[in-house]
Amino acid sequence: MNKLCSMKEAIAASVTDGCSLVIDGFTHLICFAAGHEIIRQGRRNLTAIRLTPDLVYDQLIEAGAVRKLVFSWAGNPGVGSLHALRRRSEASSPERLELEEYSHFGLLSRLLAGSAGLPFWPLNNYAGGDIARVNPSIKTVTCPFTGQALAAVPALRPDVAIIHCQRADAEGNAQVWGLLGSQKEVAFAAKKVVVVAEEIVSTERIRKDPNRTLVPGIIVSHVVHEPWGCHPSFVQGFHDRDNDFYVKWEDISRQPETYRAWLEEFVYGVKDRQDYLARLETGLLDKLRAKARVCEGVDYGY
Amino acid sequence: MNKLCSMKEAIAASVTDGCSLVIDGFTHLICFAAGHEIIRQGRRNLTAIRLTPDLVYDQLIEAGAVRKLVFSWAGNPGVGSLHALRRRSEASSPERLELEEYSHFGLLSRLLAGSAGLPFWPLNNYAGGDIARVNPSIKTVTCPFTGQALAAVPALRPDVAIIHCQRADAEGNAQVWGLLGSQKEVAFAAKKVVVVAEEIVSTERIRKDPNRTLVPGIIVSHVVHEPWGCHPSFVQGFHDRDNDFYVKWEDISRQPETYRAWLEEFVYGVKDRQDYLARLETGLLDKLRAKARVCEGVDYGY
Amino acid sequence: MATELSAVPTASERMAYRAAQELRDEDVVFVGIGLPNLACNLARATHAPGLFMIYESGAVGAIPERLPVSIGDPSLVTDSLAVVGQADIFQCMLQRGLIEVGFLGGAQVDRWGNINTTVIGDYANPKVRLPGSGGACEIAVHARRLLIVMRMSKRTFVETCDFVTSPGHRVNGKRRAELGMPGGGPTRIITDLGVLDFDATGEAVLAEVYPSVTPEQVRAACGWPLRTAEALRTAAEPDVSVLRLLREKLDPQRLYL
Amino acid sequence: MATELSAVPTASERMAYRAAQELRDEDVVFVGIGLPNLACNLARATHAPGLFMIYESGAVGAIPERLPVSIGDPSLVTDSLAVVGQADIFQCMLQRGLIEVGFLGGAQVDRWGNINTTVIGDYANPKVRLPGSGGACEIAVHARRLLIVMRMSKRTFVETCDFVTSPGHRVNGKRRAELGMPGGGPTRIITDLGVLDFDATGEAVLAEVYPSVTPEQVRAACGWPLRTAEALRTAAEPDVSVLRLLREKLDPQRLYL
Repeated sequence: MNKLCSMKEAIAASVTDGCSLVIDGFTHLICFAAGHEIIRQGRRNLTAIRLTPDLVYDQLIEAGAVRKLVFSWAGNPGVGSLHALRRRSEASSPERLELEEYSHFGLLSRLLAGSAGLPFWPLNNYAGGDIARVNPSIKTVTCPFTGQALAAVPALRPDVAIIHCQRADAEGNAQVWGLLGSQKEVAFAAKKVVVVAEEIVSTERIRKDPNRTLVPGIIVSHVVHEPWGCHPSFVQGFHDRDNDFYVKWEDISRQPETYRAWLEEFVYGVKDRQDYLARLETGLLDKLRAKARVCEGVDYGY
Repeated sequence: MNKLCSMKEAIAASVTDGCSLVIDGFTHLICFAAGHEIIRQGRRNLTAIRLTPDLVYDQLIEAGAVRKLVFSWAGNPGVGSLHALRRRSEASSPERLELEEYSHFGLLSRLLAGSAGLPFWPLNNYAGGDIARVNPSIKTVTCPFTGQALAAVPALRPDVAIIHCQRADAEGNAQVWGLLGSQKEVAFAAKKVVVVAEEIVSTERIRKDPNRTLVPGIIVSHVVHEPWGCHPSFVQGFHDRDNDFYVKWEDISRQPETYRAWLEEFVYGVKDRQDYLARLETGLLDKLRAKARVCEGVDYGY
Repeated sequence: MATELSAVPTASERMAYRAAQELRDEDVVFVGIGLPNLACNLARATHAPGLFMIYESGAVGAIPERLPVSIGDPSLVTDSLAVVGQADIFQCMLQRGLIEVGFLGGAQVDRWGNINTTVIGDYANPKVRLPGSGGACEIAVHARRLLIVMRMSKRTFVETCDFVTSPGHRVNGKRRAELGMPGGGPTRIITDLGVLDFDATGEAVLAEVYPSVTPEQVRAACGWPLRTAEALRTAAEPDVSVLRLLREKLDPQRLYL
Repeated sequence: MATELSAVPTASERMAYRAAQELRDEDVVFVGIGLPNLACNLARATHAPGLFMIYESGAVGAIPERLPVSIGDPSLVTDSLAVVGQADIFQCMLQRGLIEVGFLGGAQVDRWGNINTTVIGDYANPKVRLPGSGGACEIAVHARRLLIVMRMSKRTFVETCDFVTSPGHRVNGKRRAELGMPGGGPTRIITDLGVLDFDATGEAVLAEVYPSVTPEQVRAACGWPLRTAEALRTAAEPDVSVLRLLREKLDPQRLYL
């Protein structure tokens, strides 16, 4: 089944007010294009889930789309703070964001349980510290063989997962290489999956290297072709991280005025990703484009 | 660290009388060469573990190497029975093999627990059936969130795992494609890992495609270069399954006399794998050699 | 080697054809080797081209060029949509609830659709040691629709299984819902004589017979007093074009027919 | 751009060098970005060429060509020995007990090596919202040796952490063994003034000071009454060749120095 559609259509069909959502990716493959489209469509009261909410989550928060954040590390990686998040979660804030907080391993375990169809997941963690003390979703389970007490977290089944990949076919069979993060777990845990790809390829091409397929099309509902949809994050084999942007973001986002101005110019003020890309500094994409490091293929013959 | 050695050395250094052992592989990548070397070295009282004990496990049983079998499906896949196993496990047998039996998912879950450093693994299975009734290692765990009763199995930490792969470097970084079976789980669960490879390649070549690495060298103690070490099973991209052998095996193995004669000729009567290969029918290896189906490489540039 | 095509289906052909009729386009099927594989290939070649085949070996969306000789045949890997570890197959596909149809057979089946593939006789001192569960138990627990494909005889359709490897609708007096099993349980037993459906109590009843078979013949081949459904249907049989497809294209070497 | 090389190390250079001395050849290290990454690269370039670096992003055996600007920098992927999902990193590497050395820093540390990276102030109404745990909590629980690298001040070395994100040797009066934590707990706190070791009770004590620093200076920068080890050592400092390596080769853009 051909599931190809525009980002506008995919978001309109899958992200509704009040739903829970993951735009996944671990520094790699973070679909900023999807986040910006959600802001443009004016979604509200989202439960935004991700191990590493970063700039695009902060932009969703600043735009007023998010009611609750479920996370384990929130920052501008390698640079600084998420300022909208901080403004909405410190004692001085008038309108507080609801936070539900784990460590990476704990939140990942919630997604593992969701992806595996189990109601909970055990992990050896949290003994003594304060994370479990302030989060009632972290409980204890006792090993029926050793009597050892372990932490347990409940399955997480997000309403929607948005997974960016290097290539996919029109059915949503998605291939990823480089960092895999928690993309597989997020996709299998979610009730609905939107795949966004740098490249749309034929199903025959996917079938040439089946071990690269991270998300099978049977769990995917929409497929969007959105090259450079991850800028300023990176896509291995396609483009580097725009580190200058991450550094500049610290200044842009520190003051609500400059933050709103940026959103006006680059999110509300553009109609789609092509329009966003056209507003970037001339020559930037060429500068970020990856220098080829192609590996050999392997032999699937018999 | 260079861990290359001969199969003889690897087995002598890692497999001891009474130890627990997995020679893994799911129809694909089953290291018959390792099993034969264990028989030649006269090991006894092994606990042989595998989801799908097949011909080489049956040969270990016939040769008297095995005291206990931990398994979930024992047969000659697509053909028939394992006759040594049957002779040692039916009511009429004088000397009975100890059997510990799961379903695939259950035994895999034991290995998952072992590989993840947890004392147990939960799975939604076994309700009502007889598998859990006859196996005291299958217990129940209650979800601390939903109250749901689930099956639980204890971690399995085999003493030794033997993992065949398409290619590895001298440190044991092993790359596998095609069926992955439970090889990763077995390797991480085991206390000692022997990697056997069709091809030994440079570490630089492993680094060209890091997503293909299934077993990292840091958990590997010995590396053996043994091309065709999996015959009569198959190695994707190298050679097909020798199906005629599997079919013939039914007749060879049905009678203890013909079974012993085969072991004499092809196991006890050869000094190593090269010697075994030399005894195979002329032209067989050429017939089984894979017809190339090489996929494209992917780009790891940035 | 070409012989005149017989218009009379063999028992295997009947079962493969009848099983194929249970498959709908785009069903996600957990495929076993042998007749289930043939039934799936037949469905794909006829009314269900979008049938999605998953093998416990890890091949997802496989389109084998040759009839696989084992569940882990290399032809299942080449050109499949994805190949994943078995942990993903059992956890993320089966336990996660993505499998619509499972296929099982066995040495014994009882009226509740419980299946034995473990031992004949006492577990500790078996007369015959069978291969065991493999993935059968979890398929029986999780598949939304379970098709049982077995030849009928008093030896195989038994009052009580010697061992319940794969649970059906009722085990030791308890219904599967009480036992917390998420899958739907057995939908049908497809045999060489007819087809058994399951009634509201979870008991198998004779629902279809092939044109040349009488209900008495079926009952005589069953080890429990088999009830007959109110409206007994005639089971569909393959026509000559289907037989040609099966014999000449799908299993030309007659591995399973 | 070339300036005369100062032979006096900066605080960051001191800490990177001193941390590198803790690493042994072939140690498996769970590497964080910033100073820990620099310390590892320095160790690899000098006495521990076989240091094995694992990043929580999934890069295993990475040998980045450039200094990574984030823990998931693409340069960590290219030419690494393996790239795996984060589930494998946390389950099969960390929880499985394969990580020898972990590195952590934070906004606050107490005498037991408990670390806070979550909030300053009350959790529900924080004065400052910090990034949170990330992988820190599980690294503190599982690493066999944990190195804490932090600049010292009364604000950061506190009597009691506002929030214990990553447990040390003693949390709320309980020792880590009682709490069932498999890792060894903090081995040392490496600061810009000196190095703290942990005594048999799990309390941090001053064990080393840099040549230009007095024990009084260190105690003045500590929020609890810091005890001094019986034999106070002089902390090793980088010589000119190491400084050249750090400044010209390992962090030429001075991202972290």
